[in-house]
Amino acid sequence: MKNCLGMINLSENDGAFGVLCQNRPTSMLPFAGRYRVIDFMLSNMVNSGINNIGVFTGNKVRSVMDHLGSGQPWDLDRKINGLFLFTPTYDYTSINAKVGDLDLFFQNKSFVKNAKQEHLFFAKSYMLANIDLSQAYEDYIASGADIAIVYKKVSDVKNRFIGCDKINFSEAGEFVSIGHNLGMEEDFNLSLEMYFMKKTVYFDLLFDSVEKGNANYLKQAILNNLGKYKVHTIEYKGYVSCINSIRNYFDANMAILNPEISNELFFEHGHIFTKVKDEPSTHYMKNAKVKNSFIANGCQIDGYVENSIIFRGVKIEKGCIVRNSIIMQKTHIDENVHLNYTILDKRTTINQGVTLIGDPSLPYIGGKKAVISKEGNL
Amino acid sequence: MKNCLGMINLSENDGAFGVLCQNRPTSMLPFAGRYRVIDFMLSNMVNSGINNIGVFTGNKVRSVMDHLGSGQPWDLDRKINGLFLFTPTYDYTSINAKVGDLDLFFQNKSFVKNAKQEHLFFAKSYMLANIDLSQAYEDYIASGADIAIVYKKVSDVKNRFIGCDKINFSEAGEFVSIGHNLGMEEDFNLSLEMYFMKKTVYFDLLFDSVEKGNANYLKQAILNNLGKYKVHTIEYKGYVSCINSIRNYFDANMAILNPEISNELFFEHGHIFTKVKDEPSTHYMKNAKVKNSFIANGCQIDGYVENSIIFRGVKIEKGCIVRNSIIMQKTHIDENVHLNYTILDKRTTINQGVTLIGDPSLPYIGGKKAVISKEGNL
Amino acid sequence: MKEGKMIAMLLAGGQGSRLKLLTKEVAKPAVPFGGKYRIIDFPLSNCSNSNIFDVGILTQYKPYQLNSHIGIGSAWDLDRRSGGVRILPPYTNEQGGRWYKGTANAIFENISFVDELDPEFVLILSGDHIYKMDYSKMLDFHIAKKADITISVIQVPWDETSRFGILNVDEDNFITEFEEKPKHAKSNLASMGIYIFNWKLLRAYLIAEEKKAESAGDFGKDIIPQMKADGKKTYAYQFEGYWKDVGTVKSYWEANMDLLSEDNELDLYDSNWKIYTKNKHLPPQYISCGASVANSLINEGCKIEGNVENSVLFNEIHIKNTSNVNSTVILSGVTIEENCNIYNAVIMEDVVIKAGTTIGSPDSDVVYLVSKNKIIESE
Amino acid sequence: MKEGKMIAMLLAGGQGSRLKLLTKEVAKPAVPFGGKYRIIDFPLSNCSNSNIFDVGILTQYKPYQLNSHIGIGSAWDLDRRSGGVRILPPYTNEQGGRWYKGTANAIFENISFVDELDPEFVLILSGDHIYKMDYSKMLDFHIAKKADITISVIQVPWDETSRFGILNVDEDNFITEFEEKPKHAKSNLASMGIYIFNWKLLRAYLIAEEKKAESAGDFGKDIIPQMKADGKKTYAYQFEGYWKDVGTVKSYWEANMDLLSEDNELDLYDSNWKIYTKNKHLPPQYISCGASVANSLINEGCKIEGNVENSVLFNEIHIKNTSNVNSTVILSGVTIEENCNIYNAVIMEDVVIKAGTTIGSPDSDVVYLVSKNKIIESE
Repeated sequence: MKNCLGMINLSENDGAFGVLCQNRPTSMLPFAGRYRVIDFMLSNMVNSGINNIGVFTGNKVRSVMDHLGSGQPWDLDRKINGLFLFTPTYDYTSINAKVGDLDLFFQNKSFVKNAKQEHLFFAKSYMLANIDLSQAYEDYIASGADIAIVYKKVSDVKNRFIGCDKINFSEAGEFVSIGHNLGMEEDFNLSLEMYFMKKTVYFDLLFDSVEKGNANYLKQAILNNLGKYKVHTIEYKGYVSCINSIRNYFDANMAILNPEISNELFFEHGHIFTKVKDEPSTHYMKNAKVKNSFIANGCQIDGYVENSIIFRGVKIEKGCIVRNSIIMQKTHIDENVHLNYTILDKRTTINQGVTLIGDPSLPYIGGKKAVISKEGNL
Repeated sequence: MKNCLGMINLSENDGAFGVLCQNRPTSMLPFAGRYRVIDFMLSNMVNSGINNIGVFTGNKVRSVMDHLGSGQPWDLDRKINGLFLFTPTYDYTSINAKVGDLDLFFQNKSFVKNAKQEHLFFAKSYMLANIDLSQAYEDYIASGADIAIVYKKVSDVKNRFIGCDKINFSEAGEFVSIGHNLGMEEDFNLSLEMYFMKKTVYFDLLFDSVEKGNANYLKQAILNNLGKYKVHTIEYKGYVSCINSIRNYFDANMAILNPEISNELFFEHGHIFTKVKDEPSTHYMKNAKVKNSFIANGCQIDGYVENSIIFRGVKIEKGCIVRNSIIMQKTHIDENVHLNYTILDKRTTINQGVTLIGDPSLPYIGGKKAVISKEGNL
Repeated sequence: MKEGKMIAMLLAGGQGSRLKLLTKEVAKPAVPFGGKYRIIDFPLSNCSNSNIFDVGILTQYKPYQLNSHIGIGSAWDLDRRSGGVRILPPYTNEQGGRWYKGTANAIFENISFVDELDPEFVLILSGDHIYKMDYSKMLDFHIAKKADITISVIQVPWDETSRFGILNVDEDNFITEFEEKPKHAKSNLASMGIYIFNWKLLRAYLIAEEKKAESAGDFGKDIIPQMKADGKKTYAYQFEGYWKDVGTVKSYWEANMDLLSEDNELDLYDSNWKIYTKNKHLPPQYISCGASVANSLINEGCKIEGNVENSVLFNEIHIKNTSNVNSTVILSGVTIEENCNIYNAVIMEDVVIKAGTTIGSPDSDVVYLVSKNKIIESE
Repeated sequence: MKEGKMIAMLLAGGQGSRLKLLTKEVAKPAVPFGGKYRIIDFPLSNCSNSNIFDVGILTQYKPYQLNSHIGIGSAWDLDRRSGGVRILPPYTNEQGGRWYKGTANAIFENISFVDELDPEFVLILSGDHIYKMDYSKMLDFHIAKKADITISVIQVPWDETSRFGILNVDEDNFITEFEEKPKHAKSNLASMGIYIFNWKLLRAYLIAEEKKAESAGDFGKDIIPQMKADGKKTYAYQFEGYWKDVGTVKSYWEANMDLLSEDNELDLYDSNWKIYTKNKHLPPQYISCGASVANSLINEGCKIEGNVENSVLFNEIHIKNTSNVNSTVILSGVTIEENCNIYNAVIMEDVVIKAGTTIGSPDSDVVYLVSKNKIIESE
């Protein structure tokens, strides 16, 4: 896929995540004990042979730069090609509101123009999967289409994937439109918001939309020009989870306790790479009792842990009971704490004897660096 | 100097540079055939043993990120310490105008807080020198002062260094204040805007100023608190050039044609590092005649060149006369062109037979990627 | 010569044959240790943490795994534009091939490498020991004493002095005498094989030593005694802390078991002195509903369905239902099928233990080294 | 085995003794060329430009400069998290040290390196030639022909065929016959010493060859004739373009002079096929008021005050007032004092030519190799 340029747009709507996304975009949410959401799409690209990738950050730049750096964990710190970050530019002289991704793409058009690749692959980070993009790419190339959209048939999903894009086909099976899922249908075709596109088509769409002013988003531009281009659809049959609400984020984490799902997510089409933290082994101490949990390195566990996801460097002292929870990096849980349906962000401290209980529909959330003790929040 | 953190603030006033700074800050101005202005301060720091450096970018982020990347040319692409870029954050909810550097430092205070270094060194990029900072640092440490300011005695400089800071001493030789040079004096003490400071003092100044709201700039905060701290001054005796106007920029480039100055700037206290371009040898062709010029690699020269600075990958065809000019990277000068007192930005094309003549007080400037031909600007 | 600059030369060529099958395919410094490390990670991380960023690694015996482990040194932040980590194997010149004859000869053969880095001091390390040490403090000592050589020493139990090179020192830590494996030692300060030399001086001695036909080209046997004889100032730097030479299978097993005591001296959880190693990019470990794990170290990619106690498990190990693992070190990629009982073992990489296997017993202190084809009892 | 993946193994152990003093301190691949490169930069840059990112470099003779030049491979973008460039020197195992006996034996000794990278194809390169070549096109040819071996060939002048290994091919480029330095060649297609093998097949042949007591362990003498004898499909890939083996001082000088013709075939200014090399971080060159420079290549850090014509100058060269340099190659760090006249010379690194010296003459075509201590006339 060295003839394909990767484009990841991180300006996702993170309003639904409350304090978890106060200083980070959705793409930087910690996931599965040691990853960030974006690691999956970046690793998919790298594992499939895409080695020139532009990441278009939203406003929360600091968190993105800290994690991605020069791209070393993904082997993207290169002289030729590699990883390029594009931060928003602020222009107080323009009367047009800056909404959507098209403006950001337009501001940085020289990146695509100067790239040697002739095809583009666009993706968001919040559709989390371990997907073999090279197969999809071959399918797209073989189809001879101008644009290809990757989708997945989902069934029995009433009230899930709310707000996601859906792909509508005619009765003859031809692609008709992209709609908005309101959760009315049991089964539908979920757009993974991954598009392949010829570079020439991309520039046609981009310049046409900027001149006409009739689209803020790339997918809008595609829809406006459906008649002009040959659009191909590619079905993905693997596992995908969609991180667009706290509920979905919690469920997506818990899903990896299913060995079939974790096998697919972590091994199926190559490893998932992330920033290295150099944590030592996890130490299960004398009083440790752990059941059905996913535990990262560098932890020291002396309590009871069940159905939980424990990130790197967490300390759980004796007498603790941690169930159905997500405990992020470097959190310290002191003796005799009881947690159930709780999400604790990085570097949280829970002092002795505290009890925190949430509900699967909305877990209790402790913000980054919070200190919680029985006498109240210090 | 591993106990000293480097802080480079790039939010310099670049209004005086016109089209040269349309998309780049002062710190990214090309200099001396292959460098950018910032390369000097970064190399000074690295050569003196500072290996943890924060660069606070202004709004023109893209140009800074392209050049600095992960810091590889300065050996700053490290796991521990290294190079960190801080871009401005936009906060539409605050009623206070964001002016000066203090706000940027405050937004990113955790960088300094988490750093293991106990001392800070602040610098701007536009005071260009090859300076042994470790000697100044030792002087600062030995003095036991809270703050140390580096200055240089300049003489015979009426109407030069306009707008720069000057250091005023009492008759007893004690540091009194920092003022603004209007060019009235023949000799004065030029502040190089380089400060050493204890980390504890930095946080005192920062928090005090934010709470009182009485300073936008770090140097303002220092002045407001002069009574509270022991301030030491360190005299620098080497060569410095100050890049704060087109005139000064032009003169600073021309100054390197003096072998004494170029020896000091490029070799005195270590090499100056910059981004590598992998250009081949410069080819002087059959008709080449070159006098008193500084010429980078990768050029192909078949014309007459005198008193000029030629950047990497420039092509000068036969019949050309190039005098007293600065020709930046990848510019192509076609046959029979005549240039005098001209600055051509990167990737400019000058077509056959064009004549461009400026004046030493204000050279002719060709903007980036401009195409100039006899029939008018294409 | 750059003032105050110190580089490290790490001798990593030894086979370590008493480690038996553990060093059949790799040199001793490449032997895995402590759940995720290789032995050489300790001196390399010490260098990086001590702000020594130029490290020459002298290899000779089966260097392939070691090369592949070290790569360009990025794990230890030693991938530098200039300097950084550099593997130094033997090479040929016009006179033919020249294998390293001894520790000092290996440095002699790489004089041009050291000269290019142009240090004032050279730190000689071996890749065989487990310890955390701030070499910059040893250098401070060396400079303060105006020493020509400083040798790092550690107190060993008196009944073990006969296994070590023993140094007798005066109250100023000036070395008065060397004794190689003495029967009746006068001191219990053992040399740790860590030396700081002033490079100019060492350089001259290396060249002089090379000219002697009978020389073994060894620091301990040749260079240091000669310097001492010439009246050069030799000091002992007393190190305190955990230090272990994992010379045999049993001591290797013991050193791993040491890590399970909650306040062990090595303290791998100290974030101010991290031990770095090559990263494998594996997902977290999974402990199943039916598993029990206590007093053990476990690493990424493991899947534990059985019972694990007092054990050290490396990466990607699968312990199936109803199996018991006790007081055992398991290297990466091992599968232990159902219904096994394992006590006091060291199981080598990628071994599959068939269902129903029993190794060792809770009542014996024999340690078993388990490879793909055979099981060896410890000495 | 990863489908379609090709790695390169670059043989860089040769001394190149006909280059005399130029290879006294370095192996031939490390000899400087073309103003800023070393010979090995050409195959390494070709690899990087051909999207081959795994390169094993087999060293043996005086590898120090080569190691230091290659470093971690960042100049060629070959510093990769996994794979990338790896220097492969000889090593010892339980049976003792094993120097590389021949080209194929060197690959045999590193089978485990190749196995870990797990390629489908292996490209064998030598570090001795100056050329630009897209190896991925050769691989396309190899795959299209379903070949077992593909050998890259170039047309040489008919009167030089006796110096080369000549391949006779049919109209499909199938190789019908090999002739080593034939007196009366039937073809003028010379082997460039560049081979693509299917790794599985090559692996089997390397192991089989190693068992033969009489084998020289050489591709040209042993492996390829044996494969051919066994009926394996061997094809010739015809390369067109500049290709030069700089075997002698004179041909070295000529190859440098070739670069001065404005439309030379090597075209180092092509930004789509850059030749990368280690960067020195030097300032631009300075041409003084009194200097004249024509038809020459000059590099960073030079200071030219005299007259330079038809010459190739490396880095940091100082040509003083009133000196004339003509048709000369000057390596880095040389100073030519006042009043010298130099014709047809190759001046080695860091030489200082004293004021008033004359070397060569405009009327002779003898080439002089100038080192610190002596001047040698070319063959």
